[in-house]
Amino acid sequence: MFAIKQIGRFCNKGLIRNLQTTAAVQHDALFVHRDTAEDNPNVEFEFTPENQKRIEAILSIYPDGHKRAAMIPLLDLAQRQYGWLPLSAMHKVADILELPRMRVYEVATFYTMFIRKPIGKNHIQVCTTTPCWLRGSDEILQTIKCQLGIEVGETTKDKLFTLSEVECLGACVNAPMVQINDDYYEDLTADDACQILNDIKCGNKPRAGPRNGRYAAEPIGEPTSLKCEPPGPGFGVRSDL
Amino acid sequence: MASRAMNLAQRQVKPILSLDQDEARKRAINLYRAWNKQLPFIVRHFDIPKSVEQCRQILREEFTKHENLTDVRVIDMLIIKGQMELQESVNNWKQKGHIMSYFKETIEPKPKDFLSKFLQGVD
Amino acid sequence: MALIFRQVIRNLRSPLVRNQGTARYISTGQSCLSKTEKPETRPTVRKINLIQKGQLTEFGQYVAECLPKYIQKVQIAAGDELELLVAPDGIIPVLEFLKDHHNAQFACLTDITAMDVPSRDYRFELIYNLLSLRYKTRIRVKTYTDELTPIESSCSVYKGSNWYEREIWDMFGVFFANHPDLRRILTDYGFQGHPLRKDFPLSGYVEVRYDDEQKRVVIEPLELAQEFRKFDLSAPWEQFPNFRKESTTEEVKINKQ
Amino acid sequence: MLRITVQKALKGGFLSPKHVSPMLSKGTGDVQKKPQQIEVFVDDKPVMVDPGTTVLQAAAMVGVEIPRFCYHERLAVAGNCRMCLVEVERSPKPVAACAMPVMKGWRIKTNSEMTKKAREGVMEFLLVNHPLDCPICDQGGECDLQDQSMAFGSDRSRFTDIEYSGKRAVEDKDIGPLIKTIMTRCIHCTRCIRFASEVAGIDDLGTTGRGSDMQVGTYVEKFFLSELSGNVIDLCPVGALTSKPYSFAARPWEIRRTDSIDVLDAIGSNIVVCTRTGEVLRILPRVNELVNEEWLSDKARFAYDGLKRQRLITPMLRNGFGELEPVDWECALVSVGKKILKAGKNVGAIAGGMAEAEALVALKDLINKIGSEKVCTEHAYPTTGSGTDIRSSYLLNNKIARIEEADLVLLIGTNTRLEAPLLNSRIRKGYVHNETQIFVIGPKVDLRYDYTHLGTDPGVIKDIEYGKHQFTTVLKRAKKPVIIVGPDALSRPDGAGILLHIQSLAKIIQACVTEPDWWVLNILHKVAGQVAALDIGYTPGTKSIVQDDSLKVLYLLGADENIPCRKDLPKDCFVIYQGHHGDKGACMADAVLPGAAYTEKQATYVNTEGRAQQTTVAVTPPGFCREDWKIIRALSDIIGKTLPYDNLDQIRCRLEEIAPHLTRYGDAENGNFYDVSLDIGKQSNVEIETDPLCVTQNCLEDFYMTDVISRASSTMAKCVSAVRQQKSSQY
Repeated sequence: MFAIKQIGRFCNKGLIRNLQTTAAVQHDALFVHRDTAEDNPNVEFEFTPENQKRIEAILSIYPDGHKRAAMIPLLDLAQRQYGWLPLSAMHKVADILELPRMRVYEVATFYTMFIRKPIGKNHIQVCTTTPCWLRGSDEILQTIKCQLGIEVGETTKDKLFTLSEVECLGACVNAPMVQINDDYYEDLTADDACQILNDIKCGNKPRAGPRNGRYAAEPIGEPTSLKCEPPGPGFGVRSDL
Repeated sequence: MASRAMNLAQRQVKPILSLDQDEARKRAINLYRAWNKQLPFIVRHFDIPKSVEQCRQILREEFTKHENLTDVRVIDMLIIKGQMELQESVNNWKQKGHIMSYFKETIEPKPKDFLSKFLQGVD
Repeated sequence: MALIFRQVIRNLRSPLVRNQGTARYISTGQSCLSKTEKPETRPTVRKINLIQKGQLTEFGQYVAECLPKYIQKVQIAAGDELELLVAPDGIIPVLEFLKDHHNAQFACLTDITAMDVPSRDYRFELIYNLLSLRYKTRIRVKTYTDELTPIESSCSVYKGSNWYEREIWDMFGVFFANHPDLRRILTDYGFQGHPLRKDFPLSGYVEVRYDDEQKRVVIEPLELAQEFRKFDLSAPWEQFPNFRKESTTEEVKINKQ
Repeated sequence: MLRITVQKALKGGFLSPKHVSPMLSKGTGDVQKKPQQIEVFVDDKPVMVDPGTTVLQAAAMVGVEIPRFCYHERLAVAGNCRMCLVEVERSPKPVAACAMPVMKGWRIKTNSEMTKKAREGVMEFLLVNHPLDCPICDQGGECDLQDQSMAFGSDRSRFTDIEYSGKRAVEDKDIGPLIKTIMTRCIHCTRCIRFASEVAGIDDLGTTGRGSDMQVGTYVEKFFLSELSGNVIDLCPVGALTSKPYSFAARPWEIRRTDSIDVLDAIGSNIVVCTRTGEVLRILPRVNELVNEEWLSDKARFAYDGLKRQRLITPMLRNGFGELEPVDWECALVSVGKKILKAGKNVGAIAGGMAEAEALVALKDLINKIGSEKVCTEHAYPTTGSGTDIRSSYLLNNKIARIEEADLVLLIGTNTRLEAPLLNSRIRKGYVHNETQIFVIGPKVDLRYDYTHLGTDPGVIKDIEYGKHQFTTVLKRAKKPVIIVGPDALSRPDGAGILLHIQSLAKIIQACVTEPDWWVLNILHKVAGQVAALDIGYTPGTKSIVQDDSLKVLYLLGADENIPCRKDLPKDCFVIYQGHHGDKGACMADAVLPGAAYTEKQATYVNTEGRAQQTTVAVTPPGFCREDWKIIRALSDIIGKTLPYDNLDQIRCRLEEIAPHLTRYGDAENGNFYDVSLDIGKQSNVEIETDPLCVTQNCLEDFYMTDVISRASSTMAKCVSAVRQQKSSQY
């Protein structure tokens, strides 16, 4: 697959037919496991004592016989603990849930939010879907690229940032936006983006949310509708009923 | 003769050549005679390593193979084919191998008893 | 529909058609035409010439009326091909009629062939394909026989049938009475049997080889060195569901007086 | 898949299985009161079906085969290929026939415009990413995708994207020496995944990724190793999974198919031998619901290349230098005959595990005519007591197909997974769909399902019998219990004791069973010839041969496994080996008579449940090999004691004389006289020893090479090394 991808890259230059249509820029395009120094079954992975308590709590939510439903929470827990999701973490989850390992692989590869290769401390996901794009996500992306000196799908040398381009994150009303780890930064301008990155570099955690003074998704300025008290029952109903 | 056959068609089955057993018999004997007369020439022309006497025996075998036939039309059919063969022999259309195939010299008899069948590997 | 009808009328009016024998019966054939289904539009399906079909139907009826003794059945096969099914005794009169009648003029015998259906009483079906250059039409005449019933040779009508009949004699063993030169044509001298009969094995009975010891060709009973290839092409899914229906042959009604 | 694990896990939970049963798929549980049938119309043909029948099944009842890729009768419904879309009247969209249960009065249209268009659309989407490499694809000619695109696809392509981005490409996986993968051809029907998870019980296959990047595979680099793995080749509707040994060997229309029987284990799986120009190219399973359903074990499927290697193709005699020298048949038979005549009555014979009934009868008749009674099989079985006289004491009485109905299975001294993979798949089927509880006495082996281990000590059997073990009550409570006893438990020196105790235990349990025709006692054999040999009257075990000091001639009929070595035989004993492979037996023989292997003869075999079946001639025997009974018949001629049969019909008549069930092909003759055999057994006094029960085949690598054919097979050797390689792998 690596070879094919490389061929693909070569060919793009010479306008020769591309073999692989997979979006090569996605951070997890490879759906088979390859042993690497960072990711192989011998990598030690053990849940921390706090997390083990969390696991117990998670498992207790699900009735007997449906414990496998805890797979996604557990994988997420592993990913939060380790930063990304190594193979040995998947094995650990499989052992905890007493499932065949393949069933865990299936889930872990299906969801793009499970990241199966080493990643920077801060995962920047720039939304470039139409609403964000119309509101200038290209510029945001460009700014971040310049600021960090990386391309999409790459990680900075200090392992602080990983940049990826994603589809709609559901914050169109606050477009353009980026997601950094769990936080949404919305209503961005290029300057905002720079500022956020600098803050993070300095070790601060910038405030999440809209950057143009809005509280949430309300109209800029003042509300244009729903300004009065909500009417009670019977509103707008014929009086004779 | 054809017209006669046409007239008789309504009665029963359509005859090929002969109308009754006697006529068929006559035709068979005629054919036998014709072959018999031709045998010395066949031996000479085809240069086969057989005597006329041996040929005569084969000829007799070929005819007696069908001696039990009673259906006139079957006899007629065989006579037609016999005549055809005779014509092929007389005109030298046939080759030596065709004449020699009557003698079936190269055909080895199949083993009959179990042991020889087993040893030869035939079922 | 109306379009076809109009075309038929136009054809009728044109002087070219008016003189044609087979076309003469179209005027009464309109009823038959109007009953037929809508015209074929699919590109991969052969289009049936409805006009010609009508003409042939009419002609078939006409022949059947002329020779009621011999014609047993008239049918249209494959949409627009006329077939006359004839009693074995009537083959010569029918062929003579078709060749010499002014409205037929099937002067060209394109082929005679036979078909072996062992389950029938008369296992062989003889098929005469005729062509009328004058009227640009073809016709097929069929009759039947068995292994031992001679059939009258058509050499007296068509000179060209000589070799065709020899071939049928050789391949099927059908005897043609009054044939000028009935002998084998394809098989080897001394060959036994008739290879196109269904009961003749695909491999034959004998094999022929050159024998080095005897220095001649020898003929021996068959011992197959190579096995047959058996084709097993079954799939649970029907490949051609459009051909599920019965044959496309349709009978033409004959007015028997 | 999910459903199954759920119900399994629920077992110990607060819900009893009864509560769960409404959730389960239909094959489960007791037969409840039959609900009323409903009428539906398939292409305007009315048909009455049970509620819950799917549209596809209802259509099949009136003879309409709806096209499908993912649906398979023996696997869970996935419903992901969408090929089975059909129109249902007054439904706005076409429905997936494989997953949709019919409702009353539905009018299903399998040939309407909407259905045709739906099929064409699905076909088009499948072909967008399917490579058009049929000319180099091994599935070509027997490919569902080919057939269905021919029958239901569009006649022209709209695919013009080839210049722009091309088709999807997926890297191939290495999943072992048997299955070749070309994953680009995969259409994601997930049949292989479902098979692996449900039938084989190996959850190694799965789908990784999503959308157009989804692929079927193992994610990590791992072999798909199972004793049933070859079946995914048959299941794969396209050429994604093909047979590695058969790759690029032949096209399906070139090969000749011969229906036959597998003899590499005692199950007697029904097979089709595919041959071309006198060579076996592959072996496929044949559907027989009573025996192998449509599965086949890997050994039966892939060991055929052993039929070409290590063959004995000409008679041989040991010359003055101690070497085996090829001779012709006449010479071999005459010198063997001389030895036999000289030996007088001191002749013994050992029949191997793959000997067929015809040869067994001929050999026994010959040896008896000479005046000797020493005919035995190489695999031991208790003879004391009722032993082999009564059929019920050496048969799988309950029949293979009914094992899946059992609610409790007790395995004693057996590794069913390797000794009889298809029996094990039945037990697993019961385990998955029927809540079967499984208990094991014997070594702890991996059976691919959970079981309760009751220990390895054979004394446990006694404890259970006398009610001293708590398991007794569980066993007595079961509605349909079966006890399956393995061959290794009974071939022990104290096998008779074990058998006796199991018989009396079975009698106790049998008394609690109310189900008619349900037999608790079941014996499993591991070789195909054993049951027929016991039916014919052979003595199991070679003890009588080894103990005989006056033995002058020893006749080995394909016996290679447990034969006495040269040291144990008298010095001047002349050993004749008749068989098809040069193995242990041929090595020690003074005369070798080449016989035919199971693909080369028409022969009768009786499987472990007592079902007589016959192989047929697929290829002619190589070299000077002859059918086995004919060799013996010819030898009888040479020594002047001619056996009275010359052809197959006559020897089959003789078979019928001895045991009529031997020629009732396809039928399994029931065993009987259970109590009598127990009573006879009680007269003898053999006790159970305390050695732990063990089996010869413990792990998967022991499965592949167990007999002369599989030992000669290089494919099987590759499998063994693959298993070893897998063992050292981290995954």
